[in-house]
Amino acid sequence: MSQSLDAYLILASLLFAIGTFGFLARRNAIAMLMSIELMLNAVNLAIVAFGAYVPALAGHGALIALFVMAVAAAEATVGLAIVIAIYRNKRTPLVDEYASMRE
Amino acid sequence: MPFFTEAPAEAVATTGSSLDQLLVIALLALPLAGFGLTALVGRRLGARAWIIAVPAIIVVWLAALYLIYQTLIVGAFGDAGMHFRLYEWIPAGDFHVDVNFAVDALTAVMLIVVTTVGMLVHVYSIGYMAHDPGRWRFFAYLNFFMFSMLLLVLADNFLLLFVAWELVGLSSYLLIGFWYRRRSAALAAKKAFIVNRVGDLGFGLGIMAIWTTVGSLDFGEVFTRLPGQLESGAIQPWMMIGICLLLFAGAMGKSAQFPLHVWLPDAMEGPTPVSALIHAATMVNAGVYLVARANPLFAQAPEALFIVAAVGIFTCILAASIALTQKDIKRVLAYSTLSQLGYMFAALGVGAFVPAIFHLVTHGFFKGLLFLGSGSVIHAVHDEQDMDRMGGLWRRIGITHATMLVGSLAIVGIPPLAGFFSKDEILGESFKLGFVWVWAIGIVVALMTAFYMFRLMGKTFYGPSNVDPHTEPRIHESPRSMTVPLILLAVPSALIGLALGLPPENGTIHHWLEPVFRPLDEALHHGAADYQILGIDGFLLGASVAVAAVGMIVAWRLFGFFRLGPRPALVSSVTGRLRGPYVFSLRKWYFDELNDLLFVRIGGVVARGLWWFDVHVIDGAVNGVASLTQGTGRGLRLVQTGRVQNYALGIAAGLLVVAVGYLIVAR
Amino acid sequence: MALPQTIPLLGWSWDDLIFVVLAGVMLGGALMVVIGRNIIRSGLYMILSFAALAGFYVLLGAPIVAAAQVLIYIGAISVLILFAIMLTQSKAGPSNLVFHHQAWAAGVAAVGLAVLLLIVILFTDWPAEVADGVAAGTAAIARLLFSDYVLAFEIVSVLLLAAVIGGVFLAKREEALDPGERQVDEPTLARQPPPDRPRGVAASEGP
Amino acid sequence: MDLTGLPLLTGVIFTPLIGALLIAFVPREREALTRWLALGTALVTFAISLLLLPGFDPAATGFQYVETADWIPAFGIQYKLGLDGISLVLVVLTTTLSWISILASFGPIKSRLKEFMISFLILEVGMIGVFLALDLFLFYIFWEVVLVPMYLIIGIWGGANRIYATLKFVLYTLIGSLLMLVAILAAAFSFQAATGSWAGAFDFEQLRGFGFDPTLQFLAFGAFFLAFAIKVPMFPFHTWLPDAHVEAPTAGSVILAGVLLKLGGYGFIRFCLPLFPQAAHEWAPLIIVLSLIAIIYGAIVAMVQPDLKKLVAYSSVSHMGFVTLGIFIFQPQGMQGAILQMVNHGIITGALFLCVGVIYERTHDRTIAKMGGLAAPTPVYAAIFGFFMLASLGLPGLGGFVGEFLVFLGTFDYSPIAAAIASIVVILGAAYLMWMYQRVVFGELSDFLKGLGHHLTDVTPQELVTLTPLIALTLAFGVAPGLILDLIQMPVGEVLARVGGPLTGAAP
Repeated sequence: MSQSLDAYLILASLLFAIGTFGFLARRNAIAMLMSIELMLNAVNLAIVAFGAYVPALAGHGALIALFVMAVAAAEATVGLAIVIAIYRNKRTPLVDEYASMRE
Repeated sequence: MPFFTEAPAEAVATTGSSLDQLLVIALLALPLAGFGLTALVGRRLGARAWIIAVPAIIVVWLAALYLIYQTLIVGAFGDAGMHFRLYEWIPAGDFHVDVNFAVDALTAVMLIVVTTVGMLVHVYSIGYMAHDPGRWRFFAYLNFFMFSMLLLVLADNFLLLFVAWELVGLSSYLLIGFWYRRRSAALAAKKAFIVNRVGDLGFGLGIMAIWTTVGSLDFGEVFTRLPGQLESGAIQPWMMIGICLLLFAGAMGKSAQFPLHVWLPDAMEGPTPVSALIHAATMVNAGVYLVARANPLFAQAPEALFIVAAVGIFTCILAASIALTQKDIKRVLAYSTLSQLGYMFAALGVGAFVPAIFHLVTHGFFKGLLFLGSGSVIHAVHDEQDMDRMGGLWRRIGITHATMLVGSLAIVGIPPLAGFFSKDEILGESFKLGFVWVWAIGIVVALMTAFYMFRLMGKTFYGPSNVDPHTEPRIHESPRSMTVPLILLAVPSALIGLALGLPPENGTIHHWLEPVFRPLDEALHHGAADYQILGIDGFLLGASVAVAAVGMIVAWRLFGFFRLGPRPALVSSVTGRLRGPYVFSLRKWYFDELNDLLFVRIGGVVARGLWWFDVHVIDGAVNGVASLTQGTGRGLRLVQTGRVQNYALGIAAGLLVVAVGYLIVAR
Repeated sequence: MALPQTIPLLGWSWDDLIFVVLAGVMLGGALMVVIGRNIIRSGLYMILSFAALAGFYVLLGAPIVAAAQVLIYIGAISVLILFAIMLTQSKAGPSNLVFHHQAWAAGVAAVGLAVLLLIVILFTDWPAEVADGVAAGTAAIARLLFSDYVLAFEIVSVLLLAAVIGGVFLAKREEALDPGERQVDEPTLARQPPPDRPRGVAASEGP
Repeated sequence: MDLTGLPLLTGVIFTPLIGALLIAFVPREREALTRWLALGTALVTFAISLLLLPGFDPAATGFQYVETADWIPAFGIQYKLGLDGISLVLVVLTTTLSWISILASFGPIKSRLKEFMISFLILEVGMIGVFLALDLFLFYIFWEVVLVPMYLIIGIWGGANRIYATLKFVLYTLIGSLLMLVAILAAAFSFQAATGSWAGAFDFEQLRGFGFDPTLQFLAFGAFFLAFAIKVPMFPFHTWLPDAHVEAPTAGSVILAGVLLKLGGYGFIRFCLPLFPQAAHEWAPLIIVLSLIAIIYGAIVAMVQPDLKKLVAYSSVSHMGFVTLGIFIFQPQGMQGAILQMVNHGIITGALFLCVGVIYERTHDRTIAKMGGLAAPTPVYAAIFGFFMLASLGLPGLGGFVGEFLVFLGTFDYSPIAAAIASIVVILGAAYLMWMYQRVVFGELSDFLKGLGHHLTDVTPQELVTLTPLIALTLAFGVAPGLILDLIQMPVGEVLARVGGPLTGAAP
């Protein structure tokens, strides 16, 4: 079981689905960002799993995962900075209040 | 060698000598220059604002006298008169109109009246307007009027005539509205112009009809070709009648014939010299002039002439009946003018063109005299126009009284004064040409004329004084610049009938105008019957003098005459017994009320209704399309919540749909 | 003490046990992240979930990734998120409504997505299991990193730099705008109410 | 001096652009320099347009001063300019009114002067370009170039409700011009399909000889018609005009009434009729009826307008009805009258808007009811205003008369009844203009104006400089309309030859 690619992929897709739900359902911008992190991690898990089970990807999977982490770190930095900046203006972290783009 | 050698095509006429041409141009250029200069620098001239305008008109008068002498006495231009072209005005393909002028007998006769009365009115105005701060405007406008009026009689084609036609209307507008601060003056000016435009509309359409049928607007060509086309069957008789009636519509406007007569009484808001010059002696005659000028056309359309006669005689009695009861001295004279113009049109309508022009001339002098005299009266009693507040003035302002008495006797038709000859010719010809009904109404009007003129004289000059006690001591005769023109006008008013009208129906004026009206005489086939002083003509003459005398005597009895006192009690008992007709006449047959209802009220409702239509229906449709678009956009915008998560949900849903779809299809 | 080859009662290998425990911790933590009412706890559960994930990386023979997961995710990102949470929780507090009113739709979408992915995974023939030797060592990864992927590596470094600068810039407290600049006569806008200006000014005072 | 070698047309189009560029580099504070630079540019443009006159041969057929250069050769699109008498007259009108408008905005425009002058000069580029372009694509470009600066002029320097007015103006005009673009493309594709080559597919001189398919003609004419009818504006597409005029600054109104409306009339004569002669005949009865309605309707609605500018705007609807009427009776006098009417309407209505601007400068109000008695404190103004009022109501001897009369004459030739209906406006025009004049100028000084005290001054020398040339032109074209008629004789004949002569009379 622990030796099967399927198991890891199923795990990753469940994690991704949980992240998706969080992103779509949470009102708090930071919670949404956390959900995004979950989804990124799900992807990472899948990538590493592929790296471990597909001979041609040996080593490459791990490497790509590292890159994804770097990008995720950058994303988190900027995303959180934006959330804080908006929060200063709107006095709320709840995204439904951020609707000024509609006018 | 003349300057302008081009005469209009087909005019078998002389171009005149260069001196003649120069004088014709001077007739127009001098008043125009006078207008321009006075308008530009007049304000700095102060009390001497007349210094340019009046000499200019005196020179015009002298030049006109020379031209009249050349035309009528010497006969230098032959029967057809002199014609020359200044330049081509409108070159539009096969439509081209020149600025060209003509001087023939009819023009010369018109020049006599226009320049003489014009010159005297100018001189009179020096005194009359001496204390008005706007006198420079007044003299500028007067000069402009002279320019327009002279252009009107000198023009040698219909369109140029139309230009002058409108320009005299403009001068009239400017002069009626001279005291623009008075609302009534401004309204009267506007009314005059707009009512005139109603006539001009017909005139303009008539010109277009002439051009589309003849292809030219020059008098000479039109008058020779149009009757020819009628004969050859190229145009139908009804078209000829239509053209004549359209031209007559213009004449009705300018000469204030029913139903376009409403502007003339209101025009009395203008200064009195203006009333004398424009609204009695010259401009209002333009309609008569137009019909007379177009006599070759009217000769081919007897039905049109019948309508002219009917309108003329109706206006004649309508105006006379109103004049009987008016209280304002100038309004009485204004209605009297209408009535006399009605005579002229009746004469034209029955085919008596020469008597019509003859009456135009005599009327120009005596009505000009009467108006100037009334101005002198108004001046004397300090701008009072209500005859109920005059009376007993004959001792105080002797010259004015004497000259006005001459004028009144002239208009009433007492021999041997001017009006007798011309009016008698009109009535006599009507009867003899078979228009007995015209004659019958004309005789009644003659009676009314005698009555209202001596009612006016009585209320103004005789009986006890009703003048405001404050102004009573300050009544004074007018200055010399005003009385001299009065005297100078009284002379022709008295004598011009004798000079031009003897022997009756074959006088000098008949000889002068015979070439002009030859086409008419030929068409209507009435060779001059012998004048029978002991037969029918003697009877007609006696009848008109008798009714005039009756009218006068009744008026003397009621309103006084010299030392004969008025009988106010009798007057009020008569008006009391005839309450209905009296009020009907006093309110001018309710024409003003009718016009107000028809044009001001109903017109206003229509205009407002259309504006509402414009804003709410047409613009509403435009804005409706806009708001429909906007509404659709607003509806679609609901999808754009601005919330990231809605969009993300959309992405997820879309992804699912695509993937499921793919799976199904791939399966 | 040597452990038995398989776990008694269950018949699982130890690897399997670790896998199941880790999976439970990871998914449980993740679920708590998305449904937890308290945002700080959500952050802490996220750390737990990430830690479990690091275990998976070890299981998959990628210890370097596991190390990075601990360092970057738990050490950096999670801490950053916790700081952000603390910065943005005003006294007004998080509203009772944690979820959006579209949460039910989100649930449907998430379940649908999971089902879809599961179908795809289960109906695909994945390559067979491979030998242990395939799992790349750190040295091999490092070699790859500085040869084939050197360009990507540099780009990621630039990206990180940019993100750092951007983060600093965005999070920096905005200086009050020069009042003169706002007062420029703008006829086109003069008739419209200024958009949300009062709120904007108040917000710049910050918490 | 031989001017034939110089690209005068390009010069007259783009001189204002050079001026606009120069002004862009002038520092904002140097307002006087900006003003004089703009005026100088407009005067130079005016001078160049006058240079066209001596070399122009009124007796020659076809276009003169033609300049051609390839622009987008793949589709046969050219930079092709040329002019005939009609364009020449309208170009000179444009350059004249442009410098007058710029001078007239010296005082009233106080904010963003630089931008105003730049917009105005670019507007001039577009207007002149429209009159000179002989390539349909180029024509379309210039047509749209006109739109943008006017949008800004109304939208930035306009009155209280300017955004509404300017949006309405732009959207309305855009709808028409986009349809026109479609029609231009349709015509070009059809040409290409028939000849197998793109060469000349947008060239007016090529296209006008090309007999388009009747259905295409009908539809393309409709599209062109809509574009031009909105611009003219014809009833019932006129409602943008009162709004735009009321909100526009004085100079904007002058150019709008003086030149922009003429673009529509010019388009009809230059493009609609020669390109789609058959369709023109099919559409003509409808257009004639609409013109008659516009003439009467505009005058009646003008009668009850409470605002001076609105009144003049509705009078424009009425006057421009003559233009479309004169064009679509396909009759030489009518069309010459229509062109004459365009020029004179440009001058007279432009001047009327200047006059309204003079009052507005002093009172900041245009409500007729508040005015009254201006004749006493401002006699010169009253005289000038009266002069243009009379010119506008078609007093003979002044500019408006001859054009109107020629249109009447042509219409009478076509149908006396139509002429009779149209000529009712002679009365209505006198009524609404004189009523307005009476209320504004005659009577006692109104309380509102009394309240202004010494601010109520007579026309300033600068205002006099803007008005005097227009007085002179009005007089000149009234006394000697041959000045214009001689120039347009030949091109009108050419257009009518292509359309195929007068309509046969519909009714007696």
